[in-house]
Amino acid sequence: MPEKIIESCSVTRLDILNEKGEADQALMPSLTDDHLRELYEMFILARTFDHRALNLQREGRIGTYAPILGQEASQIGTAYALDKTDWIFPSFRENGVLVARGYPLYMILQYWGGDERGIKVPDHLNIFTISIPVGTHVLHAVGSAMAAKYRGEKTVSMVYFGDGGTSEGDFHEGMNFAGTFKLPVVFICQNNQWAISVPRERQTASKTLAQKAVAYGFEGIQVDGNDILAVYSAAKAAVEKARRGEGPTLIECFTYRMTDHTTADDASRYRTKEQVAAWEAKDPLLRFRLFMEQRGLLTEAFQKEVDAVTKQKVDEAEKMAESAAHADPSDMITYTYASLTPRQTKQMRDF
Amino acid sequence: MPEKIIESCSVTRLDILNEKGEADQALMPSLTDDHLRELYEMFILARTFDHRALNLQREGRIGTYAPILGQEASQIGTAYALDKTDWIFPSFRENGVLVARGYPLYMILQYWGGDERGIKVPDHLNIFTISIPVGTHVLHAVGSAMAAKYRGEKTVSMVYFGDGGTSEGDFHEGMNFAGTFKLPVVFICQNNQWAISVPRERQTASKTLAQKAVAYGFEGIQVDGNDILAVYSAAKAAVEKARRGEGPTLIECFTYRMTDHTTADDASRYRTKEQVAAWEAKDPLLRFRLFMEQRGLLTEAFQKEVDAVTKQKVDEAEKMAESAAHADPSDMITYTYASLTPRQTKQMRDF
Amino acid sequence: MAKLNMVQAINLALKEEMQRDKDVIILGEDVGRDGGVFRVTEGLLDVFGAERVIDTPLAESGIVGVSIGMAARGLKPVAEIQFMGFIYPALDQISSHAARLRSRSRGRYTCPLVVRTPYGAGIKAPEHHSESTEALFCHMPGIKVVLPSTPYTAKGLLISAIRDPDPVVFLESARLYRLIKEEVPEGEYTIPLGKARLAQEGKDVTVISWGAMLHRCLQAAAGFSADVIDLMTLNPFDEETIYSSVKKTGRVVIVHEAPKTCGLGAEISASIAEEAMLFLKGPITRVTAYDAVLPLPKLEDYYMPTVERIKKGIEEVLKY
Amino acid sequence: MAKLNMVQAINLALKEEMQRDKDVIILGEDVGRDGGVFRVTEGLLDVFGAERVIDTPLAESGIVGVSIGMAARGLKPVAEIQFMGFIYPALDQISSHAARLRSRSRGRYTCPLVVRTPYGAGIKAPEHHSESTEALFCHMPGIKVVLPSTPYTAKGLLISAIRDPDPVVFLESARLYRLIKEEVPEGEYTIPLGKARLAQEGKDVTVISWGAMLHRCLQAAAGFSADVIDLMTLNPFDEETIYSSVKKTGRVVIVHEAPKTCGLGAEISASIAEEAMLFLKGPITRVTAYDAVLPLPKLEDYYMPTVERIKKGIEEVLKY
Ligand SMILES: Cc1ncc(C[n+]2csc(CCOP(=O)(O)OP(=O)(O)O)c2C)c(N)n1
Ligand SMILES: Cc1ncc(C[n+]2csc(CCOP(=O)(O)OP(=O)(O)O)c2C)c(N)n1
Ligand SMILES: [Mg+2]
Ligand SMILES: [Mg+2]
Repeated sequence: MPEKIIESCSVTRLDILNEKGEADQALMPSLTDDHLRELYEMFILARTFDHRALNLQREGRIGTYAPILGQEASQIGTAYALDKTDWIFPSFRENGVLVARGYPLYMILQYWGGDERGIKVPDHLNIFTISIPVGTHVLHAVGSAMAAKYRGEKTVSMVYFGDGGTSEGDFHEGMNFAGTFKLPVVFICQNNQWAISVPRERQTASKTLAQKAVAYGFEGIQVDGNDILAVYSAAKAAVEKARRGEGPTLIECFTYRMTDHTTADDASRYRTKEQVAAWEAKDPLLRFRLFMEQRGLLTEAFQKEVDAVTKQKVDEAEKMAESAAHADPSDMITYTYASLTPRQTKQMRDF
Repeated sequence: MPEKIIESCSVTRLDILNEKGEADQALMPSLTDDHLRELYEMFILARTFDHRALNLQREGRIGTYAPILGQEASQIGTAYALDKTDWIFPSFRENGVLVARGYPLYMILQYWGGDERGIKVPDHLNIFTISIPVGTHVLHAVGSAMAAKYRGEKTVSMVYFGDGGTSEGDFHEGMNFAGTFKLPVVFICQNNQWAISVPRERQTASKTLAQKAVAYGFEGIQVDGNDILAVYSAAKAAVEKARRGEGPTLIECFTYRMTDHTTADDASRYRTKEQVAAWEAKDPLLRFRLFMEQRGLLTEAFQKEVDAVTKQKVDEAEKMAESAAHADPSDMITYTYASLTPRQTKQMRDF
Repeated sequence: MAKLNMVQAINLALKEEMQRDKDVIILGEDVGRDGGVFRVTEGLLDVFGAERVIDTPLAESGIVGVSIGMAARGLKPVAEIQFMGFIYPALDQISSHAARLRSRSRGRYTCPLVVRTPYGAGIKAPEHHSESTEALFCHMPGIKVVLPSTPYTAKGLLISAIRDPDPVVFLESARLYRLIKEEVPEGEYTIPLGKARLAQEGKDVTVISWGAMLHRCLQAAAGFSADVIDLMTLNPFDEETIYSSVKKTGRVVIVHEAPKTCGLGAEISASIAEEAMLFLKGPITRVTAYDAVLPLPKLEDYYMPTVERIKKGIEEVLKY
Repeated sequence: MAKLNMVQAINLALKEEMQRDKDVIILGEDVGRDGGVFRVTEGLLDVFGAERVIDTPLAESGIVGVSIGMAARGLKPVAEIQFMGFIYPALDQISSHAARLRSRSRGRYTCPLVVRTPYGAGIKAPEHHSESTEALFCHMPGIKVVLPSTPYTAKGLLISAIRDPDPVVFLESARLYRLIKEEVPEGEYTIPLGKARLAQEGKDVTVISWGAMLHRCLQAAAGFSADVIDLMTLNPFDEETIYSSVKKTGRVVIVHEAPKTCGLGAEISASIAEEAMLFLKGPITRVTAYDAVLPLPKLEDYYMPTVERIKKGIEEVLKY
């Protein structure tokens, strides 16, 4: 009866595209040229929209905004692995995901402009409301997966959170429910190395975030989050596994928040220019662009077309958001319950 | 850049004493005969006291009670590894720990009899109040370790919880703080296979509970919780490691709750006689007794003496608990704050 | 018609609703094989299977959080929190999400969720097993709070709560669970949320209470000509019934077992002062627990309002 | 003497207390290098080091839970919760442990802890960044609740809170953080907990408020002869000051930015009705937010009491 090893586990890391845009052919996911072009379009749209939103915030035309610069590959690559019938549970920094799923852009601006109508998710989109309290929505995704399993639906729930989010109790409880009930849910942790000013190493002592899945008896994997092919590939495998009824997966997208936490933040207070510069060299767009060029997909005509379509979409979104009629003040009471309480009815007289 | 392994981990299990009472000499902890006799006395006292408390509950002389039958080795073995200056954070099922630390027995009865004075922990004991909400006190132990570290004290904090407790968010947050700040804390998970009616396999999908430490970047180990030598040995190593400033350890004591969850429970509703019988054969006392006999320590005279002293202690505890004057009703208001609020002062007039 | 206690009445409501609607799902700690620590869900696992009566890991935020996810996807989860003292880890999910989902999404997502939990003192239980913090949930717009005081109303209210399109915190008096039996019909009947019940009619004083305390109020009011109002729904509460009684009696005693300060009694008193002050003959009186932490069993009888204290409260307002 | 805004005044209080007492420790999300998202702890890391100004993992229950452990061991932690909307995961630790440690242990263990958090609307922030749920904490015996409305009082109250032997929830109006400057002396001064302040004196009406709303009350009351009471400590609140003002004026308006139902205004109103009803000339009026979920910025100005609404409230009670 000596000391003996009763369980071993390991964490894998997936890289496909290097910084020169060269893909490891053995690991290449099955994506057609059309798919790749579509991914590229989404990428450009996400980045352009993000840039515009930042500008609108600076001009005081929307409120506090959480940019996604640098995380587009993690967001688009994962979202692209889903079917339309699958469910997405975003946090506050998922505009790339929303863009990839065709969320009306003007509504995103409306939301960040402080208008709930922007997050009245259109009926045809299986996207949950944006969750601001970190970690909490992990449980909603898990509950959604429980509902899917109960109904015998083959839909998968995908939930997005950050490195900081893994510290919250709700992350833990959600992961544990998912493992225990072997649920069709995919956990996407965008490890962008920072939770506002707290660096990844001070958030937790585990070497990777992927290994947190060990605690719940299912697989965790790390991918280069700036490599859209690796991200897509890992997500696709996890989604298919979930759909086959083989349970959850945690995917750690190893990436970087290239700019401030939000427009209310000043990242230069707590991190070095050198770190930012090092990660700028790993910009997921640079790499994807090189790959597309090498593959002969990024013709000048295509780029022009993409730029034009993107600009039009973003311009239109801005216009629509700004021309929306002001919300009715009574709306803030109307939607509390299915119908007004007597007290609310009285209070409504103020409007 | 292929798929590569970036982290591996393993979980060890420690056994020293087999069911025949034979110890693996290579792993034998350094305990003198006097130590072993002391451990044996504690064991008998803990079991006898537990039995008495159950009887008192059945007679309606104390309230709901949570028995420890079967878990004595896990409790005494761990507590015995601590210095008097170390800190203990018990849950509701730690009477073995309290007994081992010399907590006045009559006060334990007083507490379970529904009187707060029983948990006014004597000043010389570094034992925190009993925590009923599962998992919550994990954080208090971690905070205590933060205080110790800040003050440069060499004290260790040890916290006790069950298999069910590992599902709570507070367990997660506490483990994560402990790892992140590399704190002198030892986490004792008594995996007694049941959280009321929920079996260990439905609590979490991880193969062991020990491996949950992987999520936090520190060591987790499983020990045979019915083997007092293995338990002591693992705890001692963890305590020394913590004292050296090398951070926390999670110890999973693999044991069994041999009787009902509490006196309000009926375990026959949800588990089989066969399972209980199989574990009865692994009773930690049987094994320890065989070991003591084989070592020539369990003479008839010694056993008699232990029995007599134990009976006297438990009788006395019962007598003292029952003869205590009724608490002053106003006590329930007095201790809310350091001093009464004006409103409380008025309310005190009722007494 | 069978005479049932509250445990049986609630069990019956759950069973009938689950039979009627396969979207109704139960989840919580020990609700399955064990039938719940108070046996409220006893037998349901055998009838409906482990897919509809789900023993969860030990995690309250988890239980409510996944229930919200299920509810948003159209199921009607009935989550059990083992004791009200353990609901607080789930408070963030209740107030930040369950309460707000409809409003946040302007109606796209809703949360038809019931969170059941036993509340209240008087059962000689360990610490945290006797909480009565209903007022916290009444301060959460988007949440309804229901608290029955009899087996019959418990069944009808629970059915309404399950069918309600919004989240309901449903509080069950552990003390009453097996204390009273009354005739409870099988089959569907509902009691509307938001309506109070006149448990006794009179003309000199209005006594307002709910749950376990309602019965003490009835005992205390026995010798008086009193309206005794069983509030039943605590949020939104039935202002109309209260004001019309107060306008008749001019005197009010409000009774609850939660501490006085910021208890629901405060809101009721303040509302009366706003809407019916000119009808009042004297001060509104609250008979409540003390502003102190609920004590362990040895002292709990001193903590809660007694029949004596309630009687004294009634006598005092009758002086005016 | 320097004119400081509230951020600076609170920063100064923290700094001075940390200098005076090495048991005072700060912990929270982003309180260190970043100096807090509102910069309240700016510079403290440099002065006191990372052992006393601790950036924690992102876990609110964790922050408060470990603070309780530290406090029980004799430290005086000042925990920051980044916004009041994120305090709910810590509510279990606050109510089940911080509030009860002294009582549970009959005085062996205590919890000299301060939990600071910015509260309140009017800063055009995303969802959950504008909460005002002070009433929840006022219903927890064992917890004190403090809420300053000016830089000067903020400093003195925070020092008192840190020195208080019991747990204090210290709420700071995000809206006021940089809005007002006033003279704030360096060096030690304290403002006792449990005492209110007459921010304006008058004779016809008593206006009671706290925090950001206090300033709107002052604006609204400008044309009237009104006592304007700045409550400062919300639990236990200063009944004496309130009753003696009410006995003088006979008219009361209570103003808060939390929803009406079960807000602290209810408790104050009910207490007045109990203790001073016979002095009242007319109904007590509450001017509050609506019973609805706090809206996103576009509508938040409609949600909170405006100067206009407060004025109307005053005019109404003056009719009696
Ligand atoms: C429960 C909770 N606590 C605090 C905050 C304030 N806050 C917003 S984002 C953030 C950091 C999040 O870090 P991470 O999870 O890594 O996500 P990222 O912002 O990097 O995308 C914090 C502390 C919050 N939104 N929710
Ligand atoms: C937060 C919380 N939820 C629920 C309970 C009710 N309860 C008491 S003990 C228990 C099971 C605990 O199981 P485990 O952690 O394995 O400890 P054990 O009882 O086996 O020692 C439950 C659900 C509680 N005390 N605290
Ligand atoms: Mg991050
Ligand atoms: Mg257990």
